[in-house]
This record gives sequence, structure tokens and C-alpha cells, in this order.
Amino acid sequence: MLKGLVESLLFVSDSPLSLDRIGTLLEEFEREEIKSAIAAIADDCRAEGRGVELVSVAGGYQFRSRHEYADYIRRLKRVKPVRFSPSSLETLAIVAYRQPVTRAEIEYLRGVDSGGVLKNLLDKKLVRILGKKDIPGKPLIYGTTREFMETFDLKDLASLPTLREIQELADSGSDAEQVPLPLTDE
Amino acid sequence: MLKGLVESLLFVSDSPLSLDRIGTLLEEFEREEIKSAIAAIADDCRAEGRGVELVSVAGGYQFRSRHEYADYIRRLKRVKPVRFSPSSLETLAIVAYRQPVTRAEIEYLRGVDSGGVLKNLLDKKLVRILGKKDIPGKPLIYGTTREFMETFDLKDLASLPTLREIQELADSGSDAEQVPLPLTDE
Amino acid sequence: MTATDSVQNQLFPDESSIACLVRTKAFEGPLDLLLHLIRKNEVDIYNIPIAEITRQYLDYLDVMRELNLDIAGEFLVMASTLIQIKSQMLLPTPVDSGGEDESGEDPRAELVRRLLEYEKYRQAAIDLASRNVLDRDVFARNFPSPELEEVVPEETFAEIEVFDLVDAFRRILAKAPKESFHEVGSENISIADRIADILDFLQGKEMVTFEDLFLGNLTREFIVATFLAILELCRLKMIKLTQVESYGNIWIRSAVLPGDVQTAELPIDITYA
Repeated sequence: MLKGLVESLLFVSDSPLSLDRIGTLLEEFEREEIKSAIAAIADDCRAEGRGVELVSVAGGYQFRSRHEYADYIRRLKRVKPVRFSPSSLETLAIVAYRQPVTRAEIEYLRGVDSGGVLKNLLDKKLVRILGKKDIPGKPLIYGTTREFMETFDLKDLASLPTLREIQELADSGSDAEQVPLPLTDE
Repeated sequence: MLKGLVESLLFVSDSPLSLDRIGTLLEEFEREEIKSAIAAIADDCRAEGRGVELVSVAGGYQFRSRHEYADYIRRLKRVKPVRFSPSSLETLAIVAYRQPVTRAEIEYLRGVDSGGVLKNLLDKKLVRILGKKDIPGKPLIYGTTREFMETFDLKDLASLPTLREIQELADSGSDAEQVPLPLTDE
Repeated sequence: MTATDSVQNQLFPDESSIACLVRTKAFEGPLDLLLHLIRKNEVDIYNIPIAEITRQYLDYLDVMRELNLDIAGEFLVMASTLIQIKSQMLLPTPVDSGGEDESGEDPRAELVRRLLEYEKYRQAAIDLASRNVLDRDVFARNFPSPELEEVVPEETFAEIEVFDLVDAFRRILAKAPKESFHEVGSENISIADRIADILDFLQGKEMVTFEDLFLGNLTREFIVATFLAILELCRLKMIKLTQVESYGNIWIRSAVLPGDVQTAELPIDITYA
């Protein structure tokens, strides 16, 4: 009963629902019960032949289609797949790992002007202005948004993979170039 | 496999899908196979404890939350945050950047009557009346509130980015809309 | 030539065919180009043959110039950095210090640090792109459900960002009458801050002294903003200043009496009554 109820809530919600939010909506039930219901639903989805899975994203839970079906779903949605240019991805990565970060810091790390890219990421709501840094000139500082976590399937910022160790990268030698960037979805 | 695929299509669709439509999308599969996949999904949903059912509506199939849960689902909508309308956002922006400001000044900038929007912002406690301006007619003057600062997570009004700071981002480099690089073959 | 061959050629252009490289691969910036050259030459990043890499780097810029491509300023800055490092390495050095400058550090060290740091984030970018990206690899029901169509929601706070606010203001100014343009700088804003603070401070108090308003961090900015805020409030007749004797305390009180601002048109709680 509770499992079905939680499933129906997650189904109709147009954004991820946190355990807190579900708990508030279903005040008649204990948090622990709700938690096990969510776990049971996630298990069910992992069962053979289901088309969706329950993912933990941006601090909440959300049903998402299995990635194996992406090609077919795009036929239905008739949408161009979202694509990110290498410069947006580099900038996003720096903002994600270094936040709160200033434009000057981003530009030092990338070695190129990044104002345009940053503006574009602000427009797309993947990056937000956190405030101003308390140093001379009071530059704006940037961080990532909830949309960023939703877009990149991140449970929270702590679940970003750790940056690889410098030594490992230095050792990786020339074969790093051989991996084509998965920037397109073919 | 086909069952999962059909489930994912029905799941992501915002309108009912007819057998014909699914058949066209999944041209690799036989109509009969698709039909049995749909029947199997509907059966699965009737199983104990599911929160959704597959209904036949408007000549197509659509997942719907079970009606037993309607009361709970309405709670979800009741507390759902709504987006700011462009007009209230515009008005709020003018008050934030031009305070202390009169309604006439706001309307001059926006070019439209702003009484209703202003009232709404006052109700939401994002804007407050600071006093009356000592000019004929003694118009009320408006400013932002503490709640405004909390909503935007601002330390003080000086932490609001200036127009120039945003303009600088927009002006730098035309690479914001950069075309993805031909790193993979398409 | 098969499709695979052509991809191979895009990724691994001949040593000699930098022109081909330019046509097939744009670089994100000088660091990206340098990393590419280091990889292509299969050299140790901690021991970059600076003369050879500099030569190839400059060749690349030449080809770009020949093709009439815009060379971003950053590429030129890096070119001069490389040349500088190269000349430092050519300078005669004290015995046994092999290529180190007077501080004892290899002139290439700073560049190596930047390259390694950049490489980390470039890898992180690739990792991001290889995740299950929403609306590319996976899809959600991020649209209103028909079940909820008839339910009228209560209006609550929406999630908007500071950026939305600035952006809205930019749009207004873009279409507003020309004479309303003037830069909204931090100065205006800190005066607005002080106006709000002063009104808050006066709330519930009969009178305060002029000096009371200047307590806190006495930076020049703060004093100027406070002073201008007081002038503005006087102009708006929202405060009254009185001085009992010359050189005595200046007293400030709120000029708005309780209930004064209450109007039938806007039945709301008046904060400054």
C-alpha cells in the first residue's frame, strides 16, 4: 500500500522528490517506512524487463527511463539531444570542483577567456552566482545549480568523482588522446 | 526487452500513445509483439502494490497514478512552488536595483501598469513600502525586504551583481554558442 | 579510405601536416594545444623539450595565420611565455644546477603545474559528458501530469536566482526609454542598503543620534553611503533631523507616523509605520 502510494507520487512529480518532502506529504507514515518503500521500488525497477529506474539525483528520487532506450525515446520526443561543447564542459567541471570560484580563477585554469561560456551556462541555469568574493574588486563567485545535478545524474556534489591524481594522468601518456570524447551521443 | 522499451516510451510521453504510433516508432518490431508487450505491462501494473496503472484513453495508452491515491497526490500540487511570472520578476528587479522607487517610476520603466504585480510582491513580503515621497500626490516608495535577501541568499544589497558585471560576461568572446568540435565522426 | 581511417587521421595527423590538424581540430586554448603536442611527441611532461615544442607551437600559429584564422590573444601570450622559458634554459647556469634558475626552480615548473592542473579538469569534463545526461541518455517525466490538471496550486516561492533578477533588469533597460539609462553601480546599491538599515534601526525608537548611525565598520565607503542615505531620507521627508544647540548632538527621528502610510489601496502590514 505505502509502496504503491510512494510510487504514484514519484510518478506524477515533475522534479525529484526528497525523502523529506515525501515525509511531509505523507505525514501519516513513519520516515523509516517511507525509506524502505523507496528502496523496494528501486529494487523492483532493477528487476528484469523494466523500462525505468529509480535514481537518486539532486538530493531526491526520480524515475528515469533506462539509458538503453535513449535512441527510441528520442524518436518519440523529436528533440535534438542536448549537447555540450568542450568549452562548456571544461568550465562546468571547474565550477563544480572549485566552487565557489571566480571568473579569473576559471580563466587561469583554462588558459582562455571564459566570460561567454559562463554567461551561456548561467542562461542554461547550470551555473549560478553565489555572491561576491570578499577580496579587492569584489569579483562575482560562481557555483553549480540543482539543474546541474539533475542534468548530470548526480545525487549531490559529494558524489562527483574525485579528480584523478596528477601522477596517474602524467603516466597515462599518449593514449589519452585515443579515447574519443563522448561529447556526442552516437 | 521489448516490454521494457514500450514501458519507457509510455513513461516519458506526456500524451497517450496509440498502438499505431508505437508501431511507427518501433518499426523494427511486429505489431503483434507490441500489442502483447502492452498487455503484459498492463497486467504487471494490476499486480499488488503498484502505484500506477496503464489506462486506455483518447485512443491510446497512458500511465496514470491509481485513483486511490488522488488525495495524497493533490497534496503534492498544493505546495508545489510556482515560477515567478516574467512581470513579477521584472518588477522585483526594478525595485531591487532602483530602490527607493515609486510605482510611477516602475511603470515608466516597464511601460505597463504594475499595481497588481506590486501588490502581489508586497503580499509575498519581497517588497515593502518605505514611506511616501514628498512630491505632489505623495506617492508611496518601495524597497526590498529582509525576506528578499533571504530568498536570494544575499548578504546585503551590495552583493547584487551590477549590470556591468553581467554585461562584461556577455561581451567577452563570441564563443558562447560554440559549435561542438568534430572530435568524433558523425 | 574507410570511415575508420579518416577518424584515425583526424586524431593523429602526420608530423608534417599541421595544416590538416588545424582543419580538423580546433583547440580550446594554448594549454589544450600544448598538451596535444606533448602527447603527439610522446615526451615526458616533467621534462618537456622546450625548444622543439616551442617550434611546433609557433608553426601551428603560423598555419592559423596563413589560413586567416583569428588567433586568440591567449595563444600569443603563451607563445611569449614559451620563448621566455626557452631562453632561460639556454642561459649559462651555475655548475650542477642543470637548467634551474636562481630560485632553484626549473623554468618549466610553473607551466608543468598549469598543464597538469588543466589536464585534471579536462578529464573531469570528459567524465561529466560520459554520465547519463538527462534528455540525452535518460528521460524523466518533467512535465505536468494530467492527474493534477484540475488542482489549483497555492502560490508559493519559486526558485529563482540572483542572475534571473539582473537579467530581468537588463531586459527592461534594453527596451525602456533611453533617458532612464544610467549605470547601476555598487555605490547606489550600498546607499540603498544603508537606507534599509537606517529605517530598520529607527523602527520602534523615538530618536537616535547622528553618531548612532555611524557605528560599525567605519570604512570610507560605509561613511559615504550612510551620509548619502541620510540625505536621501531627508529629501524623501522620511526622517527629521534636529539639533538643540550648535555643535550639539544631531537627533534623528522617523518622520513617518504610525498609520500614516496605511492606504485603502494597499491593505498590507506596514513595516515603517
